[in-house]
Amino acid sequence: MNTITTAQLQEALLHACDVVIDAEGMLTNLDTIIGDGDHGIGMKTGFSAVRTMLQDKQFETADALMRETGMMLLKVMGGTSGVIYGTLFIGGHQALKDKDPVTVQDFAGYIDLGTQAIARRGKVSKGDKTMYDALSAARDAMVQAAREGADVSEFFRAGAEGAEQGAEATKPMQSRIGRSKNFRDRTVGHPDSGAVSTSLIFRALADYFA
Amino acid sequence: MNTITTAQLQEALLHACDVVIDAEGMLTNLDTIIGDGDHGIGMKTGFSAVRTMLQDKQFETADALMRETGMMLLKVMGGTSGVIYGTLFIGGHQALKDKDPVTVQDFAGYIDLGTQAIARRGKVSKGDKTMYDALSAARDAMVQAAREGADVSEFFRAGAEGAEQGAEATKPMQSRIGRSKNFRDRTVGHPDSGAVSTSLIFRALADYFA
Amino acid sequence: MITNLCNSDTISSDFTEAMAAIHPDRVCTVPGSFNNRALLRVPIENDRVNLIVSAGGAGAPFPDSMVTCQSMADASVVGGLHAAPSAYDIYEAAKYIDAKPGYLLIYNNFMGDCLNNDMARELMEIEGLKSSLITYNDDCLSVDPSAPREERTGLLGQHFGIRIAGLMAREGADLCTLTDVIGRVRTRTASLNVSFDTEKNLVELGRGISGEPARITFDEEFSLEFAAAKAYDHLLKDLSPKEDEVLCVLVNRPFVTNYEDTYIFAHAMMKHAEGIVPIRRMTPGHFGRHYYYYGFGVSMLCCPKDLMKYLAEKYNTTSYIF
Amino acid sequence: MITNLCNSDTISSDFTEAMAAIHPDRVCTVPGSFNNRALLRVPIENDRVNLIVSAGGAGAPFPDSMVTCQSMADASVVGGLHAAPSAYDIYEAAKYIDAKPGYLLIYNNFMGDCLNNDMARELMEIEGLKSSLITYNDDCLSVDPSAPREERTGLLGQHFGIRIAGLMAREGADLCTLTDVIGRVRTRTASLNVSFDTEKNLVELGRGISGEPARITFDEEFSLEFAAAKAYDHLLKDLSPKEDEVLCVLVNRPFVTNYEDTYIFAHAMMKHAEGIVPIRRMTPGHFGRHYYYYGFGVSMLCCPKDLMKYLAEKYNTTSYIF
Ligand SMILES: Nc1ncnc2c1ncn2[C@@H]1O[C@H](COP(=O)(O)OP(=O)(O)O)[C@@H](O)[C@H]1O
Ligand SMILES: Nc1ncnc2c1ncn2[C@@H]1O[C@H](COP(=O)(O)OP(=O)(O)O)[C@@H](O)[C@H]1O
Ligand SMILES: [Mg+2]
Ligand SMILES: [Mg+2]
Ligand SMILES: [Mg+2]
Ligand SMILES: [Mg+2]
Repeated sequence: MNTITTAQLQEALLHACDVVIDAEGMLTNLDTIIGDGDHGIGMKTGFSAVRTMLQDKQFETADALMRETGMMLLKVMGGTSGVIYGTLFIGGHQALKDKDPVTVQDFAGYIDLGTQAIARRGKVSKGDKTMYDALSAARDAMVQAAREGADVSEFFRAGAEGAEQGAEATKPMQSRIGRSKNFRDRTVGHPDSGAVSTSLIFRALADYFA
Repeated sequence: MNTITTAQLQEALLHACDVVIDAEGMLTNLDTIIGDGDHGIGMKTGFSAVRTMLQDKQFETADALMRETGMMLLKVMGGTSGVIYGTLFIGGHQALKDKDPVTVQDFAGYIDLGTQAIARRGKVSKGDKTMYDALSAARDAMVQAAREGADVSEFFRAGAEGAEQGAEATKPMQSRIGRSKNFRDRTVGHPDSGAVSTSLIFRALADYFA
Repeated sequence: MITNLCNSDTISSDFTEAMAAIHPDRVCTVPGSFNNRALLRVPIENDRVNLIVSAGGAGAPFPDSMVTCQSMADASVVGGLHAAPSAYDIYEAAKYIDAKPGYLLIYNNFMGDCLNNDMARELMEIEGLKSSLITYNDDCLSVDPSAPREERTGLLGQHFGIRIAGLMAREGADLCTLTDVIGRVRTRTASLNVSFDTEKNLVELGRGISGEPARITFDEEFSLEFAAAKAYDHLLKDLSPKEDEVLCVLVNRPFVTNYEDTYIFAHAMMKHAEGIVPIRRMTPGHFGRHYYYYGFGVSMLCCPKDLMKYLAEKYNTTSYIF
Repeated sequence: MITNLCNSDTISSDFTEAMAAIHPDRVCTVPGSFNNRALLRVPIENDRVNLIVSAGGAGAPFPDSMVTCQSMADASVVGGLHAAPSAYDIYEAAKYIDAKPGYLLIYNNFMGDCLNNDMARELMEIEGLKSSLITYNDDCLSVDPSAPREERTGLLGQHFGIRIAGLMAREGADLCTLTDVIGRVRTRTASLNVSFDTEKNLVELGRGISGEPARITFDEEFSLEFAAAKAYDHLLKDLSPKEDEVLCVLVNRPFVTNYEDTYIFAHAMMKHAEGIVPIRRMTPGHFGRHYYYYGFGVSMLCCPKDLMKYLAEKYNTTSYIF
C-alpha cells in the first residue's frame, strides 16, 4: 500500500489527538522546567477541539481535512504552539490539493512545505531547541523514504523515528528562542517540550499506519 | 508617709512606663487569643511617648502631670485603649487640682473619678470582661485603704492587689463587649488583656512606693 | 500570609505622606500634624458640610478610596495596623478644615472607632465645630443574626453612604438632613464576608476581619456560583427589599483574592438575582483590605428610588490613575 | 501561591462575559465570537484608527485596564492563563470593529504574542483591514543587558504608549503617524521587575514573569528605599534621558504586593530621583498581574516634552468604579 485515503488520514489524526491529550501532564512538566508550563494544556485544548470536529465531520479531500484541522488549532489554542501547529497543518495544503487518495510522495511534499512555512513564520532554524528540530528531522526522513519508494507504513515509521531523534537531539542544546531562552543554561539536559509533542504526533501516525 | 509629691508620682509613672513597655509581647499574646492582637503594641506606643515626655519635662502639680500623660496617650495610641487610658488619666484630674503634694485621699478620689469616667465613656460595667474589672477593683481597694488611713505604700499595695484580683476574675468570664465579644466562648479561660495591663500599671506604682 | 515590607510602626504616616506627595492635586496632609495620619481632599471646601471617614485595623478602607475620588469623603483618618485612629487625629483634621456647617463623622461600629469618634466630637465642640456621628453596623453576620442591629459591627456598606453624602453635601444639604438621610441609608445596608476554606472545600459566610470564625459553612458545593447565591440569599433575607427600593451591590476584593474571581463571582450573583430581586447596580472593586481569608466582602443596599440619582455617576480613584 | 477558584479552562471567557455584563456602558464582547476572549470599548468608533492590545499569560494586563478607561485601547484580547490569545481572536475583534483607517496592534515581545499578531495581521489583510504592529520590548533585564533591544521581552511600559496612542487616535492621527510616534515612545521606555526574597533578605532586580531567576541581587540592605534607588538607577542608566525629555514612572503592584508598600516604594523612588533626574509623573497602580513574587514592576518613560500633554489628563478604570 502506498496511498492514503482521506478517511484513513482522519482516523490516524483521531489517534494522534488521543495520544496528545493523554500526554498533557508530561508535556506540561517539560514546559515547566524550561518554560511557563502550559504546553500540555495548550495542546490538550487544541487537539480536543480537533477530535470533536473530526468525530462530527467528513472531508472530501485530504487538503480540506488538514486545512480545517490547522484552522481549528489556530483558533482555539493561542500561544506559540497554536500558530506553529496551525501553520504546520495549513502550510503544505497545496501539496494535497483536490487529491483523494494521496501518495506518500504527496504527503512528503505536504510535510516539507509545512516545515518551510514554520521556518519562515517562526524565524527558526535547526539547533534553536524547538519543535522545528523534531519536525525538520521527520521531514528529512519522510522525504528520503518517499524518494526510496517506501510504503505507507515504512514512510510513517521513518517520520516517527526522525522526529524522535530530532527531539532527543534537543536535550543537550541551550535554548536560543522563545520564552525558554531566558532560562539560559537551565535548559541544557532537558528536551524541548514542542519537539517532544511533535514526535508524539508522528509516532501516533506511524502506529496507526503500522 | 501619707502624701505624694508630683516629682514622686512622675518617677512612679516612669517606672510604670518601663513595665508596660516590657510587657508588650505578653499583652499582645493575650489580645491575640481573644482579640486582634494589638493591645501590646498600642500600650507600648503610648507609654513610650509618655516616657519620653516625662523624661523631658517637669510639672508644677499632680493635676498637670496626670492630664498631660492622659493627653499623650489619647493622641498617640488610638484604638480602644488609647481613649480608655486617656480617660483614666484625665477623667479624675479635678481631684488633684492645684495640689502638690497630694494625699492618699486625694489620689483615691482621682482614681474613683477616672473609673466613673470610663464607665460612662465605655458604657462598661463589672463583668463585661474588660480593663474595668481590674480598675474598679483597684478603685474599691484604694478608696477603702484611704478611708482606713493607710500610708502611701499600703495604699498603692491595696490598689495593686485589687487590680490583680480583678484581672484574675476576668478569666472565667465570657466577653460581652468590644471586639473580643465576637470570639464568644473562646474567651472563657483567658484573662482580658486590658485588665492585665491595668493590673501591671497598679503593681508598678505599688512597687515604686513600696 | 501577608507580607509588609515597610515599617509597621510608621506605615500609616509613611503612606499618608506618600499619597500626598504623589497626588498633590488630590490630597494633602494636615500641616504640623501630631501623627500625620489624615488625608484631606484638595481643594478644601469648608463652606459646606464635610465628611470625615475614619478607620483602622485589618479592615481599614484605603484612605485614598475615600478621599481622593470625586465627591466622596473630604477627609480620611487612619489608625495603626489594627487600631482605630486617635480622637486627636480626627479632631485635628476637623480643626484644620474648619467647616462651619459642620461634619458628618462616618465610621464602622467597632469599639475603638466609636470611642475615638465620640471623644473627637467632644474636642470639636470645645472649638465650636458641629458634628454628627454615623455608625455603620452593616455586618449582618458579625454577631448572632438575632441580635439587635446596634450590636453589629461594620464592613464596607458605608461606601454607599459616603458616596450619597458626598454628593448631597456638595449640593448644599445641611448637617441635619444629611444625618437623617444617611442614617436611613445605613439601616437599609447589609454586608457579610464570604470566604473559602480551600483545604476542606467549604464555603463560609460571616468570617470576621480579625480572624473570628465563620458563622455558617456549606459543604454541598465548592464554587463561586454557589457562594454568590448563598451570600445573596442571606443578604436579601436580612433586608427584605420594599417595592420602592432598588438593589445595589458592592463586591469587595481583599487583596489576596484575584481579579478574575471577583468579576466572575459578581456576575454569578447577578445571574442568580435575576430570578429573584434583580441587582440594578453591581460594583466589584478593591475597596479595602481584609487580611485573613480568600474571598469577598459583599454589601447590599436597598436604595430608595429617589436616592438612586446619587449612585448613577461614575468616578475614579487613585487605585488606578494615569 | 495563587488561588483561583473559577474554572481555569474558561477563565478568560467567563471574565470577559462578566465584565461586559457588569459594565455594559463601557465594554462589549464580539457577538457570536468563537472563543469570546475580546472586550471592545463601547461605543465603537470605527472612523479613526483603533488600538488593539493583546496579551496572555502570567503578565497579562487586565483587559479592563486597557479598554474600559477613557481614551486608552479600543479592544483588549486576552489569551489563556499562560498563553497568548489566538490570531483568530485578534482578527475577529478587528473584523467586527471594521475600522477603515486601520489598527495599531500593541503587544509585548513574547514569541506567542508576536506570532499571533503577525498571523492576525495576515488574516486582516485578506479582509482589506490595514494594520501596524508595535512590539514592546521594554524589559531591560529580561535578557542579558548587553543584548540588542530586539531580544528583550516586554513588561508594562506599553501603558504609556497605549495612553498616548489612544488620545492621538481620537484626535485623528493616521496609522502612519501613530506607528511612528509610538514606535519612538517605545524605544524611550524601559522596565524591570523588583522583587524581595523574604527568606534570604535579598533585593532582586530582573526576575522574569514566568519564574525566570533574577539577574541582579543585593544583600546590603533589605528595604523599600534601597530597592527603589537601585531600580531607578538601573532604569536611568538604560535610558540616559536627554535634555528635552521628562521622566515618567509607573509602579505596578502585582496582586500579592500590598497597597501601602506600593505607595511608600513609589515615594521613596521620587525622593531618591530628586537629587538626580527628578520624576515628573509618578503613577502607582495595579496594572497587571505577575504571579511569582512579592515586589513591583517599574516602567520608566523618557517622554519627549511635546508628548507630555497626552499624559496630563487623568482617567478612571474599572479597577474601582462606583
Ligand atoms: N519561533 C518558534 N518557531 C517554532 N517553534 C517554536 C518557536 N518558539 C517556540 N516554539 C516551540 O513552542 C514550544 C512552546 O509552546 P507553548 O508552551 O505553547 O508556547 P509559549 O512559549 O507561548 O508558552 C516550544 O517548546 C518550542 O518547541
Ligand atoms: N467599652 C470599653 N470600656 C472599657 N474598656 C474596654 C472597652 N472595650 C474594650 N475595652 C478594653 O480594651 C482592651 C482592648 O484594647 P485594644 O486592643 O487596644 O483595642 P481594640 O479592641 O480596639 O484592638 C480590651 O482588652 C478591654 O479591656
Ligand atoms: Mg509554554
Ligand atoms: Mg486589640
Ligand atoms: Mg485593635
Ligand atoms: Mg505560554
